Amino acid sequence: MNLEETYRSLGLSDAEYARVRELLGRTPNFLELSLFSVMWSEHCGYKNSRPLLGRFPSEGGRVLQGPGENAGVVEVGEGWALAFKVESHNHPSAVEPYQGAATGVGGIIRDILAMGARPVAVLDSLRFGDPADGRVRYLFREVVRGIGGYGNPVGVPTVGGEVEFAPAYTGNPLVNAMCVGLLRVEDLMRSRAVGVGNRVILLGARTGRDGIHGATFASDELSGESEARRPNVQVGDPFAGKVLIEACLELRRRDLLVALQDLGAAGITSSASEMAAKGGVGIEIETDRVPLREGGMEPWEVMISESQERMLAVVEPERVEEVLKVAARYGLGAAVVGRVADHGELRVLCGGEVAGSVPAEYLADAPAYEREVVEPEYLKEAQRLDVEEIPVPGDFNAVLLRMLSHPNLCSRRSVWEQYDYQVRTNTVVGPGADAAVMRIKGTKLGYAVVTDGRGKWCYLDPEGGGAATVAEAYRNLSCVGAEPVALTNCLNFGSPEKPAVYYQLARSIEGMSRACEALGTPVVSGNVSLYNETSGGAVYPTPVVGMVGVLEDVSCHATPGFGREGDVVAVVGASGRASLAGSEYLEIVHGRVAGRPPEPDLALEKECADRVRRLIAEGLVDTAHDISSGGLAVALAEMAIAGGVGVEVEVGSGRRPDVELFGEAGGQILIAVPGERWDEVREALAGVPWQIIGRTGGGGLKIGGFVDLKLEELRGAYGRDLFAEETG
Amino acid sequence: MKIGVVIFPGANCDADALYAVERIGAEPVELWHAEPDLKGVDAVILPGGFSYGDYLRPGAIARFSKVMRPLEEFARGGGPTLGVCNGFQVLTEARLLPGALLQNMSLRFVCRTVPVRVEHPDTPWSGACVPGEILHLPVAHNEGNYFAAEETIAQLEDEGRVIFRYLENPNGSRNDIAGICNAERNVVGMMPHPERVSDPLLGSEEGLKVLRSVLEFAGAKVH
Amino acid sequence: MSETLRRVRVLVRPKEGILDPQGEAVRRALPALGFGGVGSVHVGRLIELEVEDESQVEDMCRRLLANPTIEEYEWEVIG
Amino acid sequence: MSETLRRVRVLVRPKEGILDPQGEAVRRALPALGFGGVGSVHVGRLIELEVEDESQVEDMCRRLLANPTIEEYEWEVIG
Ligand SMILES: Nc1ncnc2c1ncn2[C@@H]1O[C@H](COP(=O)(O)OP(=O)(O)O)[C@@H](O)[C@H]1O
Ligand SMILES: [Mg+2]
Repeated sequence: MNLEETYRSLGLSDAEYARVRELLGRTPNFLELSLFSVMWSEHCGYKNSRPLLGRFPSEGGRVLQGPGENAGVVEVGEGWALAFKVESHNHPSAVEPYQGAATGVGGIIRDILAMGARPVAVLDSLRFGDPADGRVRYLFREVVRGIGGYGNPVGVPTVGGEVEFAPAYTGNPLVNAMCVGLLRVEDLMRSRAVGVGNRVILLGARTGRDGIHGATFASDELSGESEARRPNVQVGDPFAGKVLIEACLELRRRDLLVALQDLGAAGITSSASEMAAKGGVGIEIETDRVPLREGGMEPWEVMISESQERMLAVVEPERVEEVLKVAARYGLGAAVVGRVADHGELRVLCGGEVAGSVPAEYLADAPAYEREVVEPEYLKEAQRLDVEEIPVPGDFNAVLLRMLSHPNLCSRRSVWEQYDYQVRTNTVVGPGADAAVMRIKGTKLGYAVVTDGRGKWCYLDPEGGGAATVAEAYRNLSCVGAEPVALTNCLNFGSPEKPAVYYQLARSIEGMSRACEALGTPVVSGNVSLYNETSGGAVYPTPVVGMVGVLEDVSCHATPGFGREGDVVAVVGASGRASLAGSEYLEIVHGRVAGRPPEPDLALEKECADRVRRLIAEGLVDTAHDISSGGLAVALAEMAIAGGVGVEVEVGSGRRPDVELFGEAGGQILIAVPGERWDEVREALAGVPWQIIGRTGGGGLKIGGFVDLKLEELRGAYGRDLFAEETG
Repeated sequence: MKIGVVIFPGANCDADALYAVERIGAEPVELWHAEPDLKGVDAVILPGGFSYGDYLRPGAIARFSKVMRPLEEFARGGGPTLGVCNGFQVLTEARLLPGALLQNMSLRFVCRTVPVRVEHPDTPWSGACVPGEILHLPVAHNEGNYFAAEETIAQLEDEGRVIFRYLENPNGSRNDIAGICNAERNVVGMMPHPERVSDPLLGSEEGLKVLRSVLEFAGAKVH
Repeated sequence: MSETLRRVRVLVRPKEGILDPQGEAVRRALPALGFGGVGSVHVGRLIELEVEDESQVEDMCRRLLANPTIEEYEWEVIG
Repeated sequence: MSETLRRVRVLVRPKEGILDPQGEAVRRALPALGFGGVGSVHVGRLIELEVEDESQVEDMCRRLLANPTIEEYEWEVIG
């Protein structure tokens, strides 16, 4: 292979190769070329998204660490802080779903660990094609098994997430995992390498040939060729991951580390060059000191291997022995593989010879591409919806049951029961509620976490959908009584080289950013996954938001289930905005994905959510649930099923009953309040729109003259096992 | 009273067990797997988790840990010993309890709170309960399906050694067995996690009854 | 040293009469994939290792690699 | 009918170069149990089944019994 074929096969463009030559002032050797190819891949280099990401607001009173580190960090109070980030493992999961999902969880956990935090919660945000398809069912089943298969042994509870199905994800599922870590503010670690002469220690598993060029792979469209790349597949070792967590936390506790960094995509290359670039120093790696799993590995393979369960630490020379001792006690591999140098280069040594050397900052500074943002053709057409053409159903009972049993609306219990959501005994509200609520032992403090994504809405209106995604996360946290603080995000999109996709990306970021500003929740970390395409086209543009909120007194929280008979049931938020555009009802019952979903009224949204949150924090409200996918009727059914108490409500705006029952708008929250507390609640709601719609009680769900169903009927439809083999 | 909690590599409910021990007012003592020393504890808990990743078979490797030698002595000498989940699996692998825990019938990991009936309060780990009392305890396991030969099951039943029984069997275990004891009744293994229901904030503290039993047991022995 | 190592293959399977949910699941999955005429299916473990001293293998199997309560094993030197 | 059934043994193991966490964990545990002199250890699956038509087995392995992405397999008729 000549040089030209070589850099192309490594995924570098002609222009990028020219840039490498220009930066170095010489021709790179194969090893150096490999370093550039992995670091300048979309996955590591954010070539197409970097200029857009700058739009996100990233500052706020509680932010201790914004984007640019392994995870964002916010302050909770009493000296506690939370580190969190979401990351995608879409491509690996499409090829090998169990291991792809498992290693996705492992990878994000180590990002949190790198901040000096103990990983305390995992959430998973998943998208698949139509579950009627056998291959989709296989992917779904194995991804869920993989998430549990890693998260359960490693002892981090999986407390939340989402699953949605749409044909747009058929060949390219989305597997995003979020991890939250808890730490003392003073224990915050960063990944800056400093101190010339300090040692670089590789902790954890031995290095093998797995995942060679995984970063490049993640930056490609999925094709038949992906199959041929299978040797890339990495296998997770949760046992090694668990040991790594405990050992790193002990090293942190004993203050033995100068800096810590996980090894993710592009392995040692990425970690070492980022650590060096951040510290303005150089790092030398001696590949023959790296413990290997298989013989005959070339230096370039050692440098870019993506073997799992490894971390890189910078340690002062006089502490090295102590670090090795701690590692040994845990049975954890540890080897001094290099040192911090003053030359500013990532230098690879093998057999005492320099095998390659390039300035670390060049590696960390991939070229960035900005493109024109042009509204795509499809949008106008997709947004067209003449509601008059949609027939009003006759039997609303049947419609509601059909919706409740639809894979997109039915209970997720069959998924989350496969996850250990309780280990570490801090889960106050587990999966199944609007957000998970966790406590911080030894304090009254708590925090809540949620992930949300609205791919369909972002497809129909990228900017409005982006804003709605952030607003929904904000609302979900408010519904459990948490004050939303900050968010992380994973931008799952198709190929940015396609103008329609680039438009979706740019406008979604704009919408999300506007919502972040209006709601006061900065973006502190995130991840971008592009090229989510198959021959069938791109996935829905799916920005996934992971938001974190704080509860001053965790015992004052709310859950969705109706807990008592006779409670006043009220809707807080603007009425009359619900629409069939982009609704689940329109798709499930009428088979259409169309219309322009209502744009969130962010100021009102915030006001309403904040009021409800305060009512919960004051102990006046303990039952709340937002009206989301499926509209009012589905939300009420969920509250009745969750609490085992029925409800009777009236609707009477005079609008079409299907719009009233199943229309979606966002911005509305259902609360249930004991009669004797209602006056106090009403006073506290002064100034925001609200409306009493009925009372809890009875053995089922009654909505005006339209719906009359028993709890058993609701449960029967809603409680389906998503993994049961379909018959017919 | 000092209660030791064994920390195997890969255990993940060790901190929860230590916390629950604190909640009942006993002194928690960490017992590191690589040290053959029980540090003078009065009772031992083998906590849940995935010791050695559950590789090969759950508990298969852990039972050879250095700490197991003194622990086996302690257990054979009548010391109150409780294995929860993976701890139960370790105890069966170590032959301190009969039978084995097979993969769940559903072939799925299951995390769920289930009603469990306390069949016999005459062990150090059930004495604070009344016979027939129903506790709501979470299970979280992939291999909790209790199995033993017919004769062994019959013997366990005859000798009143089925201590905890599921009212809603989550894993297919024989005779709905959730927990058993040895012939001397001092060693108990159970799949449900009493240490997880240890605080009203988490929904209930019913599980502490199981652990408090050992305090009563020790008290009773002193008198 | 590798000359002195012998390769050993250990097969571990559920004992006769022991529930084998994995085997059962495979048996049930096969017809849906178009594979008819399948009788019993059993799933066990395969362990391949290199040992210096093959006289240790029997003991390893009994103590670690198989659980005699539920499993039976056989082993052979394969190289 | 059972006369027409053939017994087949399938061995499934992690592909060369693919991490084998189980094998690795066993390898590391053995010395502490008093078993020295052990080289590599690999853990895989053993599947034994009865089939009417052995020409289906290859396909069964590829589609269900093994995960060809990360595993290799071999099979033989044993009875
Ligand atoms: N969509 C996004 N929003 C905000 N920050 C982002 C986003 N995508 C990536 N980042 C930030 O860019 C940095 C590099 O991300 P990534 O390569 O995923 O990190 P790591 O290598 O630690 O996994 C991180 O600090 C991450 O938080
Ligand atoms: Mg990182």
